[in-house]
Amino acid sequence: MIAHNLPALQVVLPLIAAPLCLLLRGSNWPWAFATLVSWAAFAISVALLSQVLDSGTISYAMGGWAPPWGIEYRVDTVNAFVLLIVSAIGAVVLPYARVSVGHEIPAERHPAFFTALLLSLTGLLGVTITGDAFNLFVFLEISSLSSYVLIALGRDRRALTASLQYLIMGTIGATFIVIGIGLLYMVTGTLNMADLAARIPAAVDSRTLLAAFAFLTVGTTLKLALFPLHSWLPNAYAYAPSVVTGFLAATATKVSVYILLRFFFSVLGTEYTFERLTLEQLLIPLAAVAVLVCSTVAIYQNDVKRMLAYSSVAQIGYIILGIGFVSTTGLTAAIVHLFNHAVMKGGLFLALGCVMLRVGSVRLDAFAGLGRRMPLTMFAFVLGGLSLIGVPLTVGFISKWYLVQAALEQGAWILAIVILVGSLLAVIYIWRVVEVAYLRPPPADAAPVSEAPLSMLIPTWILIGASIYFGIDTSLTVGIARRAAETLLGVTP
Amino acid sequence: MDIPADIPGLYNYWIVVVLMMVGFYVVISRTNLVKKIVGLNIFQTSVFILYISMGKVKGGTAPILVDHPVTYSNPLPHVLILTAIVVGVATTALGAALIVRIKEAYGTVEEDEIQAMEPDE
Amino acid sequence: MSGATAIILTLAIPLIGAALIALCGRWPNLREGVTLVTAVLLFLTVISLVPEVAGGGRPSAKLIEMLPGIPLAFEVEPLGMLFGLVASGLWIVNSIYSIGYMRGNDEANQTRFYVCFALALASTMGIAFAGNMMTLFVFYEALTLSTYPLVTHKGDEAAKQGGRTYLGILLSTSIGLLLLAILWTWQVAGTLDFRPGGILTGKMSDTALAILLFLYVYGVGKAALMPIHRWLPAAMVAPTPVSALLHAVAVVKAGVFTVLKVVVYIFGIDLLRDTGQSEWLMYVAAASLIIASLVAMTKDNLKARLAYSTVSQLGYIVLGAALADSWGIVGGAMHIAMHAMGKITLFFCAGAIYTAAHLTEISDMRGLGRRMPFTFGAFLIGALSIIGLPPFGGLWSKWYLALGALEAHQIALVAVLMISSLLNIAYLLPIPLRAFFAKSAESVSAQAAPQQGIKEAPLPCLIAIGVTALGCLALFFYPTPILQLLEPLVAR
Amino acid sequence: MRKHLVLRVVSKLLMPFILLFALYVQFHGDFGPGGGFQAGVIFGSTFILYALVYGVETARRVARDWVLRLFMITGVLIYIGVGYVALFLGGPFLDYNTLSAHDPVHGQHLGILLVELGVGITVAATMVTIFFAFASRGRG
Repeated sequence: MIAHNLPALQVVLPLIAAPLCLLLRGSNWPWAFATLVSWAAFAISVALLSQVLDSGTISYAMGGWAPPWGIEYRVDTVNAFVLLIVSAIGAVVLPYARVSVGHEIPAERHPAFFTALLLSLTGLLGVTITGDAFNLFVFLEISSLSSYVLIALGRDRRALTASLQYLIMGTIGATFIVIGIGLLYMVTGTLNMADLAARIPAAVDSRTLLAAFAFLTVGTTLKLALFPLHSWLPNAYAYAPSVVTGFLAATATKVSVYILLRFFFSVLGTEYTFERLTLEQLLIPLAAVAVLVCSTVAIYQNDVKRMLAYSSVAQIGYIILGIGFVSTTGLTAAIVHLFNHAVMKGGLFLALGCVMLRVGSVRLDAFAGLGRRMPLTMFAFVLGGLSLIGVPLTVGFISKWYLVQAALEQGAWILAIVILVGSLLAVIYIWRVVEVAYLRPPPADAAPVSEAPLSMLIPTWILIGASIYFGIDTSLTVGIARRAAETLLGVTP
Repeated sequence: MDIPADIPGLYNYWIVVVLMMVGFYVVISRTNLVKKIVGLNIFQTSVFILYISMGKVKGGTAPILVDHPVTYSNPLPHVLILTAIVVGVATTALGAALIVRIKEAYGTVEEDEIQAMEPDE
Repeated sequence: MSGATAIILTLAIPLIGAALIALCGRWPNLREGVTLVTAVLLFLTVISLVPEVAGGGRPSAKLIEMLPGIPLAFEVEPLGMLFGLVASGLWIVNSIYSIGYMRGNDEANQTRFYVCFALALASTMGIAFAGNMMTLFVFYEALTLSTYPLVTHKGDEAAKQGGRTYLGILLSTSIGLLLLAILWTWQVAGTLDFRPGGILTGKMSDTALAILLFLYVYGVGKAALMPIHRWLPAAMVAPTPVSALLHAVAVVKAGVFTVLKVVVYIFGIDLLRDTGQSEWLMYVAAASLIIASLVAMTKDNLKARLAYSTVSQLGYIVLGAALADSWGIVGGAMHIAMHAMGKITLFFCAGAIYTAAHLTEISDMRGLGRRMPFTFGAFLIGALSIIGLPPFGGLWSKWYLALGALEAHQIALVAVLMISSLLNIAYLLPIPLRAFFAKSAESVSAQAAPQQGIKEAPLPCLIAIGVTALGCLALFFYPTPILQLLEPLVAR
Repeated sequence: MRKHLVLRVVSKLLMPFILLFALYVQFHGDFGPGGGFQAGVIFGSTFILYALVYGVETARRVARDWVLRLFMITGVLIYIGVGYVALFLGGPFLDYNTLSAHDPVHGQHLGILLVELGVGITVAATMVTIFFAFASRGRG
């Protein structure tokens, strides 16, 4: 019974856990419960992925209503992989949350915090798993609303304005998406994605479809913070509680990228999106500018969290660049970078959370002398940073390898150079932190600082360790990413 | 397509577009956060109308189960938009709650004044 | 011990050594004992590979398939064997020297120093025995990163600045150019394995070959070809054993080794010679060699002068590679060993002078030879070897390089080699000569007045200096093993 | 508020009818226009009216925070719980047909009724909570 209902359980397990979490009292129970649920969700996603890899796409009819009338949950290689990323990050971040959240958020808000975190997880998983366009919007809003709440719980009062800014931008983005979905419905009379994909080729000349395409493009790129529409992201990540930054940075934009992949490759189809409308001519320049400009901006930040947030925008540029190549290699690079970036950026933000816990600030000056005082945390940061730079034997290198290869395949030398220049800019901003941490002595009046507790170090190191391990043994990640890319492009492997 | 005939014939879409642009303009141009949220609401409302008017079938009645077959309007967009309205309410409530707390933290709901209070970045 | 095990051991021994050193941080004697034992074990393991390689065998090992078709794999061939021998052998000497130097100067963070040193050696072994370009690249970057803490060892503003230049140039060239070159190669050839005769024959146009060669040569920032040599003088802020590591044992040698490896096994000598696309590199190398010598003459800081001398000497090796004929390659490869031996002697002496007399400027060293006769005697030997005078090893490599130039009908380059040797004389020989024969400068007498007479550096330093100086001499009399080792490279 | 006698009396009179109407909308939703959302909002509006006329503090004594919270959670749990029951009865999630052993149509009715009830309870509690949250701000 359970094996059969896994797609539903993936979403409804955290969904039912969220209100239950509100009922729990005490300082640790909500956390313990949420952690257990996140682990269960992770186990489910692993099972789903292995099912998909073994036996192909799974289709699950909600409430027994057969698609295309009812809501269908549809799991193929692409979203099984994204599900794995999201739930894995959730499962790693939650154990970390106990100490960090206990430190950063007042105790009476803990049940609400974990409820919101579980809802956010539910929303992200739901967006990924659903095969129904409107359902996607609903889950998108569930995850967005809960993440606005999570961000607003940050200690700094700027968290409030950042959250409101995100709320406004996010709502506009989601509304654009829902308009796009509505227009698609108008053209085809269906909301089921597979059904949409089957009916769209008959309507390619319709102006309504063109409008739907435009709204979807703007909506998704806003949600995933592509270059000119990224202004909400740095503040939101910089002022959110550490756990939230780690979780959202690793998952939220990834899921938005998934929406883009799903709509443009599966639903609208590559032929319409790229051959007829040449979306790549829009995506590639924007992505290239994102890589260069945002990496440069990151260099000038004095708040390390904000610096990494800008770096995230640049990394999203890489992903979009990979998508823009519209080739198996390019898509493989993009999908594998979804995973790789989630792992390394998650690890980096968690390391920052450790610094926040012990030092109370993540401004650059606060890092002075930390290399000696918090050796494990800072070493994790260095390794994560190296991965961001793309040093071999880290996941960052694997992503760059495939990206540059995809660029060279198309003879796009300029883009290959852009990608590498982006790495060099990463060297600069990462090394600013490293120099301060290792070569600047701590200020004389600094309070003594000890290493972060194990409950935070272990999750940090799990992510950092993964970013090394999957940089050496890539058969799993690249293998799945390649299959996913082939699925999206409709190439039968 | 004959453009002049479109204007009255597709008047619902014109309303949608006008509402949308009004809402969007308010979000962009106002510095008062409350007005921004109101603008956002108008913006979302335009989408509700888009969906609802889309489901209308000429001469159709309300989609309620009756014994004899009649033409009825497409119920699906209504159901969908019910969800969207709930989402809109939640967004507005959350936005308003945030503004209340911003007011408590900064003593103002004017965006430019808030920005002036935060020195750098 | 089979070849594969030995290869894995050459990586594992320094890594395990590094871990042990870190654990023994509290007991300096034990820590340094571990360093020495590790170094000796490593050297013995490397030696155990020699018979098989000399007999024409190519021991290989494969760790893991990193990317489809690109495993982390190792294969020992003559060039790598030579480089591995030089690096692991000199590590022993360098460790002995380090003990004296670091204790003599009371340096801080000694544990980190020894750990990073061992890590750097592990990376070097990886470079030496890499079986494909990707593996080489991986360890190349590992070497850059593991030496960064060594370069910035002092932790002050100058060290930070030096470290920034060091890392900045090495990482940006390797990521910006070398990685691009590797990807291009992969794109064109579909493999990155090192194969005799190269993997690019018939796959690229001539112009593309020249561009690819440019990417490789300038991507390998460690080869310090002008104008990307800036990091080498900048890294002079490091303690002397580190300078020795950079200049003689590992880093720059890894650079020129990579260039040689690329020329021989990626491009293939025949391809480059037939297409003539490496000709530009000869002139660039020649220019680099002369200009660096001229700059060296203007430097008064001893280590800076030696640094520019290294830049110039690296030009020889790149020139050898660019000649793309058998003698050129042999000369270049030999020069790796010869220059390593000579330059490490010079650096050890510079460090000894700093430890014993705290002097860094050449003009202050007048008359110092009478107080440190042993050190300056060794310096003279090292200098003569670098210059290429008998009876020291440096003669042979220059000899073969000149032969190579002749074989390539590049009379101008022969002239360049000769001029450069003269310049070497001009900037190296005056140092020991003035130290022995000139009158002491005021500054020296002021500092050294209380205790005239002989005052040498600590004993471990002297032992190390003696060993390397003798090594220069030995290499003159016994170059045959090296030649025999390198023969298969050019026999085809 | 002491002065507005008419307002107080009229609203007091109206309240039971509003509640009743809410229940009608709730349970007649299967056959006519209506359903949980609408019913919940109407139900909640009674409390809001009460608070407007008699003051938020008085209203909060009627609908305590913990009660509201409990109802919010219960409603959601009823909704999701129905889905889980279907799951345990061997069907897919939210498959109402499984809820009745002999007649799938009965199952459908039961399922819709329960789900709408859950929705109604949650919406009512949430509306009141939101109103209280804003209205009592800055006063207490």
